Amino acid sequence: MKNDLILRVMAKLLIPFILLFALYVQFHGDFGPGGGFQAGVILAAAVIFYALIYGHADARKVVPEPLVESMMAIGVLIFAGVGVAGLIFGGNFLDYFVLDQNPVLGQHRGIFWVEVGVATTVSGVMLKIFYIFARRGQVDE
Amino acid sequence: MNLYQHLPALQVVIPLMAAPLTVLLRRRSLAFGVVMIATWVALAISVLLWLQVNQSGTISYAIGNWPPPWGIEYRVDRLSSFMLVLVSGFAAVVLPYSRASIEAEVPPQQHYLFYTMFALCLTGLLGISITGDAFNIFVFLEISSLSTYVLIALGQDRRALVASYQYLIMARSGPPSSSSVLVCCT
Amino acid sequence: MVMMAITVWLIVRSRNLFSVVVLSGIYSFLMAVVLVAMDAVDVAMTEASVGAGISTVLFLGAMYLCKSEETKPLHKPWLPLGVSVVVGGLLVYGTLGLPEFSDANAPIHHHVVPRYLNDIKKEVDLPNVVTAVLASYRGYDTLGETTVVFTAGAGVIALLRRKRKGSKP
Amino acid sequence: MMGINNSMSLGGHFTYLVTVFLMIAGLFIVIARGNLIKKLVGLGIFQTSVYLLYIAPGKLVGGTAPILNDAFQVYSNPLPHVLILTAIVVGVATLALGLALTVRIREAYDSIEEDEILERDALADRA
Repeated sequence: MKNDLILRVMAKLLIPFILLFALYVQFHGDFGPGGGFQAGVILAAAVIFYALIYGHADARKVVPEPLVESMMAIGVLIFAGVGVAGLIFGGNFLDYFVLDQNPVLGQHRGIFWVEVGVATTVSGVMLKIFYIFARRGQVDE
Repeated sequence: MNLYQHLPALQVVIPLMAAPLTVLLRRRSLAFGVVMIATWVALAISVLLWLQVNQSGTISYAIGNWPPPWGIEYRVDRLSSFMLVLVSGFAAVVLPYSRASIEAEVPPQQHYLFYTMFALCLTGLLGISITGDAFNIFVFLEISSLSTYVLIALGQDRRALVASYQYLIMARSGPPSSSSVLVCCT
Repeated sequence: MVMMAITVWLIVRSRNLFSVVVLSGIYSFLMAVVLVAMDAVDVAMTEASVGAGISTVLFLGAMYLCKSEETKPLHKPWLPLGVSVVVGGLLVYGTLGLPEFSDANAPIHHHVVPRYLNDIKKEVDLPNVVTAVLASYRGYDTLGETTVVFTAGAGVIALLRRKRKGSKP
Repeated sequence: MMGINNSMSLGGHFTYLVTVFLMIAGLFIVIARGNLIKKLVGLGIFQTSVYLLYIAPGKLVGGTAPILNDAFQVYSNPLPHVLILTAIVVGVATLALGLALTVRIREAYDSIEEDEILERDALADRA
């Protein structure tokens, strides 16, 4: 599959759009359908697509595994960090009202960062699982 | 800010945050230290909560400052505070001794993941005990059960794998059916 | 929905795991279509990306590592069939008590939801109610959900990371 | 759309009947089939049927998706959507873990059929 010209060119054309779509889903999630989780999955799907066409080794070069593993952890920490920020600014846990002078803006800010955290963790986990399955296969055969 | 007032949230969040930290740190002695601190802090918090409940009755804590039927409420009454002390007490006692036995049984590069799973399992169990929201119980039940599958399967005996798989199937068929019964009843 | 039922019937019958997995992907897509028809656009999007995308990839990955043909079962399936039918009967009995489809007076529409729909404008001010409820009102559930995903990821690493030579018993 | 039309013509409970059918089909696969991967597929069907059970009561005919807009007055119920989103995510997490376990089982036993695994365990116990 690696040397199929059509696949390679098409992939090159499609992957930027998939990434763009992921970002759109991420940041437009407040107004239309979508959100952190879906965006994370699409992001991971883009990289998986890349890996399928160009091979796992190349994909690992683009998105190295230690990075993916830390992404998993950092996402959860961002989310919990937003909660703790609520505590520090004098509210309850996960209280977004206090994140800004204007409570509604505070809500927006809280939701934004929370979604970023979700997307980071989800794409990290999905990619990591894919990498691990792929590598097992190489060892087995 | 008054930390004393936020103990119910911190009770669950401290072990929860310890888990990703262990993955970030990756060194097994560091991971052990982080989880150890988190567990003992959780124990201290649960004892404090227990005393508080005995003095002044049930504590209710609205997460995100949303009043209970709309947001999620943490409710600490006498039973749940006792459960908290029990769960975190067991964890705090078990953890120091687990170190020797996992060194014998688990391959070295997986050690930090054992501690991650341990912290997550503790998070889930504490979350189940403390929460006052039905769906939240489901979520934390999943955290604790997923980490338990892994803890079971980490051992070397191959029968552990099958046991863990059967546990997974059983536990997964349970919640959907019980929740559908819940829907049908209400 | 009839198509979904047919797909499931095929899944039950088929012994080739590859076709089972592909069929379950189709099933997920059909489910997503039904969900759109029920106005659950966010859920449909998730179901399409997760059910039809990620789970199919995972299944195929796992099947690559295992063999893909199912053997004939040794015993007759009467007992499980009986159990399933009994459970189904109980559930049908339960659904008889449910309100009619699309009944605006059903209790589900009156407990907490009016406040979400009415007050969201001044409290959160996001047009997508699902996102607002998910990330703000019930944000703690989402934190739990993220942790579940993290648990699964760490668990898969713990179970499947390639072992160094000699560490295997 | 087909589902909605059908449910209208069949007295309002058609959705629930299909849901129950999907549910028992999933349950049947989980109990009756010995293949570990097939069991997980069954589990997935079982779970999706529960999603349907939650979402269906929230739908209002004539309502739109719960994205606020001045042009609409009636919205479908957003709360089940939120809960089911979380449930889907949890479901895929479990699926990943279950598949990982299956792979490990296959490496340890060289089989993913339940009966063969039990047989080999019994043999090992006797030996």
